Amino acid sequence: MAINWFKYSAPTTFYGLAGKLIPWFAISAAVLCIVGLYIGFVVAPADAQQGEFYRIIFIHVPSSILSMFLYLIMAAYAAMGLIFNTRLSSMMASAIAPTGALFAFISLWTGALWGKPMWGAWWVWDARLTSELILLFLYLGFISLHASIDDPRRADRAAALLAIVGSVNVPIIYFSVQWWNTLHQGSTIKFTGTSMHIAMQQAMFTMLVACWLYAITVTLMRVRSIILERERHTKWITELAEVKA
Amino acid sequence: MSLDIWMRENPLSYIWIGSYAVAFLIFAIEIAMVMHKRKITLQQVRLMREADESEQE
Amino acid sequence: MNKLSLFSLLILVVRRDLVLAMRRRADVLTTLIFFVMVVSLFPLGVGPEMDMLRKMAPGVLWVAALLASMLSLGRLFSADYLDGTLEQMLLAPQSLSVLVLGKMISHWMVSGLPLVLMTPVLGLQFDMSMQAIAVLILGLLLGTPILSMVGAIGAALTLGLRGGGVLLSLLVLPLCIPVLIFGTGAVEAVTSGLSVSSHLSLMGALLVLALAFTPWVTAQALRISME
Amino acid sequence: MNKLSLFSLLILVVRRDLVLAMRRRADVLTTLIFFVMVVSLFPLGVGPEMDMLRKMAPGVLWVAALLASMLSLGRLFSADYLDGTLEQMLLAPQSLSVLVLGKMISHWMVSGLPLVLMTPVLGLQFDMSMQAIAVLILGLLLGTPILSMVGAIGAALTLGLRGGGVLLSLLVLPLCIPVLIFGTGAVEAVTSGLSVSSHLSLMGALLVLALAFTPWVTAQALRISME
Amino acid sequence: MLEVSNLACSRGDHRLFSELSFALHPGQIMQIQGANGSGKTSLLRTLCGFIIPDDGKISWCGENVRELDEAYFAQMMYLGHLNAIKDELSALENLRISAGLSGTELNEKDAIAALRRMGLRGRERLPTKVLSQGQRRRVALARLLVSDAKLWILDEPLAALDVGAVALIQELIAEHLARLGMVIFTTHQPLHVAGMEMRCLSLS
Amino acid sequence: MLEVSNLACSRGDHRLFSELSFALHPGQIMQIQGANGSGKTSLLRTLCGFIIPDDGKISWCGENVRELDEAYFAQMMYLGHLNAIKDELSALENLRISAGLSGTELNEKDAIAALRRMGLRGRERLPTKVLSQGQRRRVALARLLVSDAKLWILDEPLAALDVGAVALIQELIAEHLARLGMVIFTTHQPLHVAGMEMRCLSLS
Ligand code: HEM
Ligand SMILES: Nc1ncnc2c1ncn2[C@@H]1O[C@H](COP(=O)(O)OP(=O)(O)OP(=O)(O)O)[C@@H](O)[C@H]1O
Ligand SMILES: Nc1ncnc2c1ncn2[C@@H]1O[C@H](COP(=O)(O)OP(=O)(O)OP(=O)(O)O)[C@@H](O)[C@H]1O
Ligand SMILES: [Mg+2]
Ligand SMILES: [Mg+2]
Repeated sequence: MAINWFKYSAPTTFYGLAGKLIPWFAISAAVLCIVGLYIGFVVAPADAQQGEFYRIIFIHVPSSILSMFLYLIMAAYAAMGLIFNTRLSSMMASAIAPTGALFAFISLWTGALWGKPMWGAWWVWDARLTSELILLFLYLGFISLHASIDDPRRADRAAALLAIVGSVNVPIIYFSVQWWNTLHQGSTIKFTGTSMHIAMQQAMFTMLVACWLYAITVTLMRVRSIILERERHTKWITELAEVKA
Repeated sequence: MSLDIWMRENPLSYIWIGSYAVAFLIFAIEIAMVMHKRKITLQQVRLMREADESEQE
Repeated sequence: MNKLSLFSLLILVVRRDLVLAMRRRADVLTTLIFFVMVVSLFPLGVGPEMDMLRKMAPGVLWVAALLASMLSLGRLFSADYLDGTLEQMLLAPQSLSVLVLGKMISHWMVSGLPLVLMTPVLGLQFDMSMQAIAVLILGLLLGTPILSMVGAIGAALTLGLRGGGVLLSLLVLPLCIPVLIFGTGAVEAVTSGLSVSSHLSLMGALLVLALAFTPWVTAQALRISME
Repeated sequence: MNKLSLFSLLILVVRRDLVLAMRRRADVLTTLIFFVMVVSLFPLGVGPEMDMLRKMAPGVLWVAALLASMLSLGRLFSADYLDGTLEQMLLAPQSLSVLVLGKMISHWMVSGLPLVLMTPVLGLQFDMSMQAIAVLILGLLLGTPILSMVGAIGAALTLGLRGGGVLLSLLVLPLCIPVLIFGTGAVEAVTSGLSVSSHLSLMGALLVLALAFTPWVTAQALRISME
Repeated sequence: MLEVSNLACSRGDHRLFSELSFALHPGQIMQIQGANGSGKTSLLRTLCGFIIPDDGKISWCGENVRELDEAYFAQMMYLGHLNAIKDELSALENLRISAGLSGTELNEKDAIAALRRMGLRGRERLPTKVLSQGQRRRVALARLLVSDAKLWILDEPLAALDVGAVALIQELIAEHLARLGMVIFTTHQPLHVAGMEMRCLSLS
Repeated sequence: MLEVSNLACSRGDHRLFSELSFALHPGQIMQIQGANGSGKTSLLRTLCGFIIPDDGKISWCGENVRELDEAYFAQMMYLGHLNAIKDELSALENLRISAGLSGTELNEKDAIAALRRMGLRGRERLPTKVLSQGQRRRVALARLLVSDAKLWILDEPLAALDVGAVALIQELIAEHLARLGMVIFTTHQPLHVAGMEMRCLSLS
């Protein structure tokens, strides 16, 4: 019975809890975002070398960081789902994946826009950019595999195995790409924010937190839909207020 | 080429439109998709419930 | 029960294949992502020097498009073959060529068109000029349907053979070389300031030829394969 | 009726797969010919300048090898899956990992090894130096088994899915990028007079890692896919 | 109507049958019998034109079927070992599309009625992938209900069907014969059609 | 020996069966009955461990099969819808290799004897690709002759077999039961085993 409780009621309680938490996360994300953008665009001064262009940093860096962390979190949830057979963890993993992929995409997009004025090219095959691109591919692989399998349980387990293999590979990929690039050319592309202005740091940090909160909000919203969909046969779902309405 | 010139002259607009507008558009689309998904799922669940009820009768 | 006209039969087949593709959206995406990925592998293998990459770009993009449509060709008839639908199609009381043409069209819409739409972004990754990208896209627009149609012949011939995928590429790639040459030639012409119209009109002629003959040839190939 | 030891089981599986491959000699050849053909397409797409071709050569050869083994991976388990043999393998009273390892080994012998043997000829086509060719071959010898083994995981995960081939590449290619980088890196090191031992020893380490873990992971993936 | 004269067919090195002649007239039914491997499937596929016979002639209304081609196809229907249904489509979509491919437009109501008659009530809109072996066979057999072909060629139509479904198929065949249709089939299970003389052709 | 208690299984959204309990002892045979789609195949695949049940326990000699794993596999044999034979290999090679995979070495003489008993005399060395539907099924069933598994799990073993082959299978099953083996199977055709009480489990 104890196992049953663990297995079946975790999504039950989580569904309600998530519903209550979502507005709070959403509001704080919005507020922090406005504050961060205000500091970034109004308070922080222009950079000595890059002029105004550096202001892309406030969205670029948070999304880069998030795309990487979200992969790890996704893989961890997926592994939990695979090993302990907890359904909620697998659902969380598949809820995180699209958000992670979108952040990777934003990072690539903003980076490309930044590259144009800085390097005169939309894209260079720099180690960091390349590994971000590969990260996007890994996300897409996870999502595609999950989408191509119809049986949700098999999909969860297969995608989880892929995510684990991927996360073992991520460090290998990261170092190999870095090494690949430096072997060819010197560090023509090095941006070091050595003496960052304090307001810049504040803005970036605020935006980072805002992005975290946004990611949490969206993930929770998505996971609620997934719970609804997968558990639609259970009794508790049919007794939910929003279903009865 | 004209993009280059425009970019140099209006760096702030370039940043706003290029990065932030796109990023927020993506966020908005993602939120819209998630809400749409929830609506559809709820609809399906309701349909299923009604089907079950009519079966029992 | 009304009889169907040839045209509405064509529409039926195209619609059916598109619906099937939509049910399996992953298929469509994977071809596209394969394309993107193969293109991105080259810089990793060759090195990041922009000059060299820019020169390679049209070749790499065309070869990748060729490979991507080749791979997706394996699916053109094989699913229908395995579940017996193809048998039924051969027994259909209408022209088999029309059914085949329908399948070719939907195959192109699902696997060729997305590649064309993706090309500008990849072109930028290789630092190509806007003009070159435009010509590349035009070339791909004319060329990818040819790949789908010529490939269909190969797909029909290799039906049901194990290892069909590779065998298919083997049969079809040589036939597609002219397309590759004209396509990359057009881009090179524009980057060196020459006129591209001759390359593109040759490609157009190839397209018309393919439209006229490949459906019938493929239908014959299918009859042979089903014996 | 004697019980079989683990080692003789491994031999049995390898022998079986090799016999099957020999009965279907076309399969072996087609992988190889695909490799040759992709490599030969590049000069057509990129143009005939020898300097550039020489520089591109290791990258092109490696990418082509990657693609060729990726394509042949689709066949690794799919035939056994479709005819029900895989079901019986999962019910075998021995370690599934051993069976899987056997299949990986024979896959490499059938699809990896021929590529390696073919490389010198293609290297000469691109005017590579003897030294560079030697390093390229060494790299491929170490690298292609890794591709077979890592690819087997993807093959197991995509088992029975439609459009498996392209999906498989999507899953596996990113994971194989380090192999590509070290392999081409070694050749470039030798052409610029640096030592290659670090690249090759890293690749050796990857091979050992793959040997240790992938059979087990693949076995798990197969169990998941057969549910 | 369907006349076969002096037919000979071999697979590989092996002569399956030769000098086979028979005629099938409207309202008649014929069962092909024979042990495993005696060539039943090969005979049916020859009648469909998939296999080119070594010798002999198959004619439909007096004309050779190889010349008639599409006119012959319009009047016959073949159901083989394979079900010819798409896993991703629902039973309903499958039925409508396969009717379309054989040249007739089928509206949704008729299609649903046919599926219900085959015992698939409630599963019309499920993807056929999730159906069991027997249910998928029923979807394939539903095509018999919506086609106006005169000649039915059925290869082991009863495989995987339960008792209820077998009775249904017998009923369908009886109706078809009453409409002056023709049926030629193979099966290893007994099949009885009420009030009809069953002709048997034994291959050995 | 094989005990099933409170088993519940669902495919997709659909609960196939629940609270299913039975035990099978040496020398016993059980037929799973049920209409198309009632879950017979799913039950057999659950017994093999391919499908993880929603609830309940399957035990062999008192121990849960999920823990026994390979020790359980060594004592059982499953024959499903698919024949598990390779088109390119001959019947003989197929049989020897599948015996090898299930852990026993089979010499050529025994293998040929088994195939002959299955009525494949003269076809032992042909690639199975050229065999008919029923002949391929016979090659698959030949494995029953060369295995020493105690528990046979057979999913529609009679499909595509002619009368002679059905009689042979009945004989094989009778012999197996006499050796104190166990059999659990599904079929839509009648199967009679001489002098044995046939237990039936009906799914609905
Ligand atoms: C498409 C192009 C780009 C991509 C994919 C990309 C990717 C990334 C990634 C993944 C990070 C996080 C790295 C880490 O935390 O260690 C990052 C950080 C950063 N990127 Fe980019 N980037 C791109 C273009 C640019 C450009 C053009 C610049 C400026 C010239 C730039 C400046 C930075 C800075 C300043 C950071 C933060 C530094 C740090 O925290 O270490 N990026 N980028
Ligand atoms: N993966 C799946 N997803 C959803 N439903 C499924 C799945 N697999 C099977 N089913 C459903 O489960 C039911 C039982 O299928 P099963 O194959 O066990 O039936 P069966 O008793 O063997 O029938 P038959 O006699 O026709 O072979 C069917 O109604 C089928 O529609
Ligand atoms: N391509 C082929 N090459 C060689 N021999 C073949 C080929 N196809 C079939 N055969 C042989 O032809 C014979 C007849 O096969 P067919 O499938 O027609 O038998 P069947 O009567 O339908 O048997 P079943 O009842 O088992 O389905 C078999 O003995 C088979 O071995
Ligand atoms: Mg037959
Ligand atoms: Mg069944």
